[in-house]
Amino acid sequence: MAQDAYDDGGAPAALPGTEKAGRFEVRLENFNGPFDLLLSLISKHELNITEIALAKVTDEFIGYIRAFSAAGDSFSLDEASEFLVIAATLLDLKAARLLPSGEVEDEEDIALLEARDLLFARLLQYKAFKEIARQLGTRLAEEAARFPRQVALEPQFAAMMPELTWRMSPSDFAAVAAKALEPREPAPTEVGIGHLHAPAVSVREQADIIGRRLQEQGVLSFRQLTDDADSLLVVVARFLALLEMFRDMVITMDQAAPLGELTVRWSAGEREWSAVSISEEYDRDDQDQAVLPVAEEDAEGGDRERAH
Amino acid sequence: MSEHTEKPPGDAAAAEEPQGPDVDSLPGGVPAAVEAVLLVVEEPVTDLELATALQVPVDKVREALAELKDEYDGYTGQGPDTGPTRRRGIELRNVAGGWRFYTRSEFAAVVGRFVLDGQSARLSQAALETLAVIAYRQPVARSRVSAIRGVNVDSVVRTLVQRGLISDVATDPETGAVLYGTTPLFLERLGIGTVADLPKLSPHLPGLENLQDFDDTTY
Amino acid sequence: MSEHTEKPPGDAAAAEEPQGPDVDSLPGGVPAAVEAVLLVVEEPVTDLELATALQVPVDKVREALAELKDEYDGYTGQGPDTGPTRRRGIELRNVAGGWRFYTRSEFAAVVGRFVLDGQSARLSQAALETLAVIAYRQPVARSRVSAIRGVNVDSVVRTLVQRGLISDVATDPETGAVLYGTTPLFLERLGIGTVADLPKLSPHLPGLENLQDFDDTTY
Repeated sequence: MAQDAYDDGGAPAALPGTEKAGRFEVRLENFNGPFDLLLSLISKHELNITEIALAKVTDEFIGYIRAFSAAGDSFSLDEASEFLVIAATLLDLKAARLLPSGEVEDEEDIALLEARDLLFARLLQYKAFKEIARQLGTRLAEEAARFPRQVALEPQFAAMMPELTWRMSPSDFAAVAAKALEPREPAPTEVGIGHLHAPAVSVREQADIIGRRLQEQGVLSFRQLTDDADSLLVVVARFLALLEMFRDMVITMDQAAPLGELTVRWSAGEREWSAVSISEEYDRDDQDQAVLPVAEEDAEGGDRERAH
Repeated sequence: MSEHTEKPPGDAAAAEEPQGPDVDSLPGGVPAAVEAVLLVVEEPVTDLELATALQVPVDKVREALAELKDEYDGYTGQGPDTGPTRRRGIELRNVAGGWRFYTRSEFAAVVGRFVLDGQSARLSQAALETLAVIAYRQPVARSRVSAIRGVNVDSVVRTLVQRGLISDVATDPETGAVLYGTTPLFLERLGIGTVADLPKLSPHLPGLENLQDFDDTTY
Repeated sequence: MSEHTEKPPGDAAAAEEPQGPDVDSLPGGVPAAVEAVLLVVEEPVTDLELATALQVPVDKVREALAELKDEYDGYTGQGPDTGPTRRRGIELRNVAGGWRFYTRSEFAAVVGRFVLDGQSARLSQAALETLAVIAYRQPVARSRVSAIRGVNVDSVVRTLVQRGLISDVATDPETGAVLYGTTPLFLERLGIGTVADLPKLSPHLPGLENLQDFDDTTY
């Protein structure tokens, strides 16, 4: 079932990005949101939960985010942070794969596995709505060829309308106008629940913590590196940090079998290394302190969708 | 108007290549095409206008109109394809040089009952607010009123037109949209002489002259 | 029916209205009376509303509507008084819970030229997807739609409200969030009777019919 589900039946979202002249570009006309992007990545790799392609997708996704930062002013941080939400979930996924299988009595394991299921369920759902939306569009277009009758009443009937009782003074009327013309605040449609969310977790800080531990102890498993994490988000941040450290070639990672224990080894010896070097993609001091935005509601500002 | 909308290709296409399929070949032929147009026109439409729109000789339109009129009256149907028809509740009449559908007078009582049902002597809050926006922003397109109020105002605008409080006063030269303004009846109800006598809006509102700024961008 | 009017106290006008002749005895009978009313309606009208205006049992109205629909489609006319009829340019359709006359889609190119305000612009892909989520999940908070689509939907929702396709239908008792649902206009634009007539979502969601389970779990 899972495999079928990812068959992007007739609607492959074109991969929005292309490498061109060494610079990353996003074809905005094809781009309609992070899930879209994720779907396209997944269909490109024919992602299967148990396949290694997941790692590829994750890496590619991180590549996207990097490229976003590299592209500078072309992309708002809003967009990047929305991607980060997805990236974080993807990393949950990847992290879940790295945990020893069969040992799911650990609450964290379960949380991670659920995160994986959640993501795929969400993707499936999104895809379903995408398809339905296409059907609705066709239907609406067909219906637009029919015009309902919509003409003024014949005078004889218009004349039958009860005489209007009008008790309003010009100033009453002006008050109505003032109210109606007042620029409206965007409707406060939701009670703020930001305070309920876990605080933003800094990848840089987490990198600092696990970097020091690895320097001290040499070899640690991912489990050990995250056993003191008090939230899923910290686990995700630490995983991101590991990827960054791997890129910086200060650690090596080893996994004996898919879903087996991930062993992390400090490989930089006494070399000078600081978490500061890894941070740009995730910590944008100048713009936003939120490193891994936790909830969609955090997103602010205008609509980030690329209409059509 | 909105970033989320695209011009329907139909508009442009219709303007550029008015060919369309040959109406004669469509089911129902010219009479059916004439019927369809008659269903949507506000004002009586002439045979010449119909012929132009349908791209058929005016004689054919005249023939179709005569046939339709008889059909609606219940007279005809002796052709090979059609039998006698029932007299309909709709009447096709030639008034002021043009053709238009009317309800048949026998049913005036029934139609009147229907029209009156649910009618009120008072304007709803929605209607009042829409009227206020139109009064202070006239001449104004419905889409703009809708943008200011944040809701669809189509049916309220129809109600206000029906009530004789507003009417279409102009056409937007660029978009072709109907622009609405208030009527003398409105001024009379409010007890003022001209639109210029409307009370000034309180100063905390953006000046009327600046309204363009926000409603073109914010909504 | 219309939300823009308020019931007059006691419906006095309608009550005092003279009875008028029995529609059954008029030429054309109930079908013709139904036709006459349908010519003046501004939104789909229910069989019950028609029965009230005509003062006949609703069964008779339903019969007349079915007969008229067939007639306009060119199917019927085997009765003693009527022969087969021509397919007409007008279509009688049951949409959004009521009946209304529409032009037949074959004549869109011709008719479009006579419709002043034109059909509203097409919706963007983003707007369509948002509309789909709201249609199938209603009543639904914006945040939930946003979670399903993976992007912020504030401005698309505003556009859809402005176009009259959705409206706020309730408030979440717990969070106080506005809940959105589709409008009768949405049904009409889609040409369906009720939300239940929307195409089924399940074929697109293998094994995941019970979406509620997980989309309540926000992350």
